[in-house]
Amino acid sequence: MEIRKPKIKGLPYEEFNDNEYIETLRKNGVGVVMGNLDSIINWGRSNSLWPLTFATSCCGIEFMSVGAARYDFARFGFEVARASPRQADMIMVAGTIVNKMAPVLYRLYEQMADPKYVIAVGGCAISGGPFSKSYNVLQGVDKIIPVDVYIPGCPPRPEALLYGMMQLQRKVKVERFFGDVNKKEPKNCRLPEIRPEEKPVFASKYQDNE
Amino acid sequence: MFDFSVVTTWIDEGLRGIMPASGAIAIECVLIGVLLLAVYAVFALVLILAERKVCAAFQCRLGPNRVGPWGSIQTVADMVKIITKEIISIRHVDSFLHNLAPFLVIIASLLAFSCIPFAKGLQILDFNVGILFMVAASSIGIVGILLAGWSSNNKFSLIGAMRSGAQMISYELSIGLSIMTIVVLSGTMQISELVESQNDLWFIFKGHIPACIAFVVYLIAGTAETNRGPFDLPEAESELTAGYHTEYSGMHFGFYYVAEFVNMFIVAAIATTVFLGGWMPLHIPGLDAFNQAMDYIPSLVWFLAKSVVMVFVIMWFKWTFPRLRIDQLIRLEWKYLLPLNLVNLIVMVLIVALGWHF
Amino acid sequence: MNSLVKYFSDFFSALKSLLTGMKTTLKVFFRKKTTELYPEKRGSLYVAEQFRGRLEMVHTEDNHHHCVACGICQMNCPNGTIQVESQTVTNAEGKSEKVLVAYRYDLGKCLFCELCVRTCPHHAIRFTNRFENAVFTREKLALVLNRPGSSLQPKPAKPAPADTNTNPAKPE
Amino acid sequence: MSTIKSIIQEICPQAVFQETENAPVQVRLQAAELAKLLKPLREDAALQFDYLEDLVGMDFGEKLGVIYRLYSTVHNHRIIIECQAESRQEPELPTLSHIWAIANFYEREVFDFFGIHFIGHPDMRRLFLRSDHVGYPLRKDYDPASNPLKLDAECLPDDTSVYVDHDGKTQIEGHTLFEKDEYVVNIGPQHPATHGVLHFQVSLQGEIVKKVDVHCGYIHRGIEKMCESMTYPQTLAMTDRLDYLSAHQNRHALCACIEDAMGMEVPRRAQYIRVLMDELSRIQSHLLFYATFCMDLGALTPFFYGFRDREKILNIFEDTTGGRLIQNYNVIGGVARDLHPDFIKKTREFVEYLPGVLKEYHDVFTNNVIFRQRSKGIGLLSREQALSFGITGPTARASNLACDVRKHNPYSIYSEVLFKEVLYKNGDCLDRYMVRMDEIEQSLSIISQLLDKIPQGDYCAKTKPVIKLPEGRFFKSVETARGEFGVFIESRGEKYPYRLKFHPPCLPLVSVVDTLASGNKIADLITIGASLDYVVPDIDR
Repeated sequence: MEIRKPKIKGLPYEEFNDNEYIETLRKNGVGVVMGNLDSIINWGRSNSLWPLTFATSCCGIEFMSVGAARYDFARFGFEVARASPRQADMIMVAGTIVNKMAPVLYRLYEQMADPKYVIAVGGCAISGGPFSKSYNVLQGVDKIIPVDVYIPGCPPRPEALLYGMMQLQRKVKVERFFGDVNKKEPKNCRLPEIRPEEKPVFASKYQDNE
Repeated sequence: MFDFSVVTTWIDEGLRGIMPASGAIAIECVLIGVLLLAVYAVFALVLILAERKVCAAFQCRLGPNRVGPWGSIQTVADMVKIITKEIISIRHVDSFLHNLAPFLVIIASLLAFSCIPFAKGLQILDFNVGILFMVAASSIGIVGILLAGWSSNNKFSLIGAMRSGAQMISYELSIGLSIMTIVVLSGTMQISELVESQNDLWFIFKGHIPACIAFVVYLIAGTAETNRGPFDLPEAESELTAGYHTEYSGMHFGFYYVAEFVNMFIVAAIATTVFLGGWMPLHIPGLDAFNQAMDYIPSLVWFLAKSVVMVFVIMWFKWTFPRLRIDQLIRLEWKYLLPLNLVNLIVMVLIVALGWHF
Repeated sequence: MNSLVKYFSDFFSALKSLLTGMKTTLKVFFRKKTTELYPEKRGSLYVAEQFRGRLEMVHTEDNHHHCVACGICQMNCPNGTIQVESQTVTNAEGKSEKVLVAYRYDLGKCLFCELCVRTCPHHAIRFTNRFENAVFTREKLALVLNRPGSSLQPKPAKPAPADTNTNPAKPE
Repeated sequence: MSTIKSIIQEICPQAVFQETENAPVQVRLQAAELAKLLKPLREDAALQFDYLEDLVGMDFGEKLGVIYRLYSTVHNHRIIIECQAESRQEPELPTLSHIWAIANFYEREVFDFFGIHFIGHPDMRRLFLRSDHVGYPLRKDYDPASNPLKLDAECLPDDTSVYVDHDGKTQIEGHTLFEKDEYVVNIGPQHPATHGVLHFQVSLQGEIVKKVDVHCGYIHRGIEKMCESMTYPQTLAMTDRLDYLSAHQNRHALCACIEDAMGMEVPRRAQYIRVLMDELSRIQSHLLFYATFCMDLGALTPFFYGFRDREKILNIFEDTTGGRLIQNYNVIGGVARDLHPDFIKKTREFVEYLPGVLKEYHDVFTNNVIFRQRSKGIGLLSREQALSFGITGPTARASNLACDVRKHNPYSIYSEVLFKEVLYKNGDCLDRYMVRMDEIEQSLSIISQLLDKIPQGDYCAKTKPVIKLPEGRFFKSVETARGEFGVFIESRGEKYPYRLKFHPPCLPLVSVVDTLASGNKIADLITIGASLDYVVPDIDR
């Protein structure tokens, strides 16, 4: 059974960008029973993407605007922003990630519970953006963590953020829970180029505390 | 007025007719347990959705409206998600206590939940010190919170747990005393009798001024005990990221999340039972026609309606006030609420002794 | 005695302030909500005309553009978002001139400062309102702006220079 | 001016003065002489430079050095001191941190960027970059390839080093920040109350904060270094991303600085538009302050009120400029495009709308007893401290320090509008909050004064395609929503700036957190942080 076309209320399938990607995901067929179970779980997951309250710069303000009254991402069920990465489902990397912040972001990502998703918001998170020539800026977060959706803009307007979130919902809806790795090792994402061989080494000072 | 005990007696007699008494009791226990859990879960889902809708309305926005009609199954989606979410096992924690803590919280709130008289004859636990048991059971939850904070091996969690302990010990006093005020008035601690004795008039009217004061104090202390805003210091998001449950993920966190909302309902239900007549319709002495008309509304509706109003008030608190600081919190209890409560209790005793109540 | 009076006056003024707050929030509770329904009411969405969603090359109906591949936009771009690929060919009059091959634009890098549009001498590019740009793969953000098969607008039809400071973008 | 010169000449006979007209005194000193001059500069009755405006590290080519800008609030005069370290390998300069408290952070910044050691500085650690960073990025010979991305967690040492002068020889001494048995909690870099990626290491005793160690640099993007290889129009885009809530004002500062340097006249209409936009963005920034302040104190509903009304301003912005948060509107010579036809109508509607909601804000939050008790008397900042820490903007005005650049050093058309400089006396969190709420009203009044009088004419002066600045040092500051934002340009006559330094209003604000929060509770630390209203990318640049 082919995975169903992901449906988003209010915006027809054809009007979305990058449908080719969704089509490649849909081709991994599954059994009928498993497929139906999958679609229930994915329905739950896609409609309950709790973001981590994480923002570094300008895009973070637009992220707050999306949460505020005019755009209100609560309509999608996204408003339960969690401050603890353990409880969040997705991380919106809103803003520049500099070299000093990169290990922190990496650690935050590792602290999140599966399934976890990453949205790169704005030029800075996608490619370093305005600061791509700087000596201290990470040239895109996909260098250290796998990114699911890219939302370009500097900063993207709140509707664009909502659109990106809907894209993520679509991606979640065509994933497989059974028969596929549930742990998130995305095959279709650009694999991180720089990944340490082992887990991050914590400073010895913290080792006896933890 | 329909008495639910008719149904339960019928089931009981039917079962006893076909099997020995011990078997019947065993089956009934299982049945009640399953029912209780189901009702508990449904209440949690509805309450979470209600909270999200209500807070949205306070904040000039719409709230969940895309999952199901008007967002009505939003929380079902959340439930599906959180059940299938990974539970992270953390190194360097006391893993037994860490895993036990969320269950303690849920058990405490389940125990208290089972005392609630939903309608005439629809109550699971009912014995002579019911209200005392209810208050006692609901405060077991604090142990879960303290354990969570302690076992997480996280500094934020520990601070959150300690705050929660201080808060709970303080406000438990006010809850006990304000309920005691009504116990003085009614002369009983059994929940069913408490409700029955409000047949002529609800206690909040019967005990007029001291009952009203006790009611307000109870609401404040009850809100504080559920760790809800403006008393949400143990999980103060802007201070302690997520407080005592910072390190919990998946369904373990879900337990805390669910318990918070059901506890809010329990507080509202106790307020309803003790002060607002429980499932008892509004009766005004002397107006028999009115009283009879009121009786046509089922008791379950009465109870839920009153509870919903109370829940709304508690939400209203949360979405209006800023969080208290720890010293303000303690000061409010020990400097204002406790003396007020003690004086109030004496006044109530005097009123009862002199027969000045309605 | 004074302290007792203060105790009570503090108490009641505090209570009053709390009740005023509750009254205000309750008023808002019943007010009309300000939320805009984005995907549902996408057609009537308010997006300012000037809004910069993404860069676009102006094409005429017969698939001509105005870009002479001078590279001024590329020079002005602060972070190398734009790359103009050109080749030199000999035209009909025997003069050699630059011809645009590919106008590469990295949407994932653009900082929307508008320096390219403001400095373009031929008004060949503009910003459009299109903000729905989110994709799943990074490669999809590297765009080529000139349409396949398009070529430079022949000379006589060169448009009258419009005001440099107005953005000709129209909402889609 | 001559008195300043004569006093300095008396103490430092080798001082070299640069002759400038109307500009402040410029003097070049040797490092040894500077040390002698410091105390008199601060204390001499005729000098009384009580406010260290900025401390700009410079790579002069052969030598490294620092340019100090000092200001006296008593005599209202200014001095610019240039001081070069003697060797490039082991550059050393005397510290100012015992005289002006803010020098502590500024000197750490210079150490971070240029590797200049400040003798006697109590805490010579890097301020922005990782402690294991190799090299000093703002030196002209820095090689960016020497610092590849590291993914291991940064080790934050518990002790720091102090460079001490022992009879002419420099020695390094250790100094402990946190004892081993202290309960140190890391607030940040990812924490909902730090307004971005700031990191506080907080030593606690129960609920009481004993000490706060601020770690910045989690969003240090190296804007100043990047600007050195950008043309002037390109550098404009960077200003918007410093303090994104005052994007207009930051850009105004840089544009005005470049225009002044070129001696360019900005059309009247452009100036009106700039001031209108500045005030609108001040209002939106203060509305955001209100929203986040309430959120940090746990009142979530007012957060949404603030954002609801802020959206109205963003709509006005978007109509005219095409950007909501980052507008890219000011350009050299004026503004990028003319006002939208609806601008006046919409702005007037907004000006009429806001006072009503402000009352609501006060009802729901300002008068709330919980908020009052949480903010009154918390985080007291005296006027002297504010001066010493170089604090400007609403935070300083809450401590009764009159420092509004719009009033005291008017730029653009601010001298023509009537407004009150809001001053409060106590310097606690409540006052800092009230200053901003009152400033919203003042800004509204400025806007309504200007709306009717916008003159016709050009909105942008004609500029050459390639903009070059004459040789020299140029400085301009404006009042942003957070304080004085300064731009310092050292030009060598090319189309790129030789050195471009932004003076961020927020760096002094975080430097004072430790002083304010010590001895208060955790919740107060959050209140204090929120009331200072810093924007982290502005600190880190």
